[in-house]
Amino acid sequence: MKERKVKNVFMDGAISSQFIGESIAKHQSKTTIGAHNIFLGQVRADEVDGKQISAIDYTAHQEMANAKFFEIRETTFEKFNLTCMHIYHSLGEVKTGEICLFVFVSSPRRKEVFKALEYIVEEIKAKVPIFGKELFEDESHQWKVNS
Amino acid sequence: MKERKVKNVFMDGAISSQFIGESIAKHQSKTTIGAHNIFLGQVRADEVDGKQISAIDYTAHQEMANAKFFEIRETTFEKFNLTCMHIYHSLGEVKTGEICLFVFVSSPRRKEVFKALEYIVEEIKAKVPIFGKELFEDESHQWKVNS
Amino acid sequence: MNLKIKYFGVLAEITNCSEETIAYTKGSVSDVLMLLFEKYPTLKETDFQVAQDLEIVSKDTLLLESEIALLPPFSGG
Amino acid sequence: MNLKIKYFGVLAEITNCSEETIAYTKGSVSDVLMLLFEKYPTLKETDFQVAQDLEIVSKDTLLLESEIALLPPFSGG
Repeated sequence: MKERKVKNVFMDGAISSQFIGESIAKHQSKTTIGAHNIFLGQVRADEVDGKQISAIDYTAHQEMANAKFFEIRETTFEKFNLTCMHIYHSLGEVKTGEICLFVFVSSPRRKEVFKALEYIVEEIKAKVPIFGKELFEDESHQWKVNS
Repeated sequence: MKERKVKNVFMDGAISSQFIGESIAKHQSKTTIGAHNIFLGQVRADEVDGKQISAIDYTAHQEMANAKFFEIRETTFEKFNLTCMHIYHSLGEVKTGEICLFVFVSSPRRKEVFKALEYIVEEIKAKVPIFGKELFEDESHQWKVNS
Repeated sequence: MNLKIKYFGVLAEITNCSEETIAYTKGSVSDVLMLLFEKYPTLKETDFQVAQDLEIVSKDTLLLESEIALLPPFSGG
Repeated sequence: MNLKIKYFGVLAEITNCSEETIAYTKGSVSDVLMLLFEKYPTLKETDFQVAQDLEIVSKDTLLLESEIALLPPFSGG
């Protein structure tokens, strides 16, 4: 199940709910799995100084980001007993309410998926060079800072 | 968002990946949400004494179970800052590879969803009177015990 | 007075019954269990809890309701 | 020797440039940064890290590669 090569984690634009549903469906033939855990990052319509965010435009140092995603993937497989792991991140414009991050882990047992999923998401936030430009309705913008 | 009445958490048979995808889609109009976390329980094809499990037939003390699901729901909303929470559990036969439990929590921030989701799943396993009869391919069976 | 007893999971299999009504005089959960252990000796070796009014109760709880449920270990999810 | 410099996020906005090549003589990351701070004074007040060969490096790292990247705080997810 483990793939030993760097994959491209990026998708153009938002990640659709249909794509997520289909990813889940693909795992129904893997009958050693007992628990899945899925994290989805969704773009919030935050208000800043009376203006509302309408979208985030994501850019990345793609080569470095994919290398970091690969490192996170390898480390996670070493630390936790997982059957499989999938990570997708958006590039380009993602509107409020749309999904920009999809992390999907599966294991025979539930304890592993909880620990693994939180670990992966925190690692992505800390180590992957992705940059979000928050676009306001009046076409001004600000650069996103993770908290 | 919080509903103060006991709801029916049970669905007949397996929970489809399409239903899960559609549940995710419904949340895209809720633009205060920044993070979703989803747990899925999937029926494993475990081997016991050389025989393989082919399905689990779920029964429940339904009235008590729905009351317990409601209690868990209320306590979770008190303990964690969630925007919404959905729980579905199968009744009847669910084949190996199919999904029998779907727990979906959403919040403005990610820290809350991780803690809340694990809390809910552990509470369900411990407190809700649901009983799984593991069916083997030779039509014999055994009663599932949670670990 | 009549007491309705509901059996779930493996208990319904042991008793070959999902619901029955027995005559009982006032008492606690353990008084009823004594009757049931006589009727279904296998029950004695089986792990279960008793619920009254949708809540798990201890063996020395007085029976207030006209219905109890015998629940084997939970295995949802 | 020529050094290719890539700018990301707010840094590309400040420099108005996503990639440029500068002439440099051997040295460390901080030697290059001094050149860049002269060219783009705003950079000095901006929080960023430097990556060489796809890894974050410290300011006193010697430049080995012909390319570095200037990365503002990460905000993925």
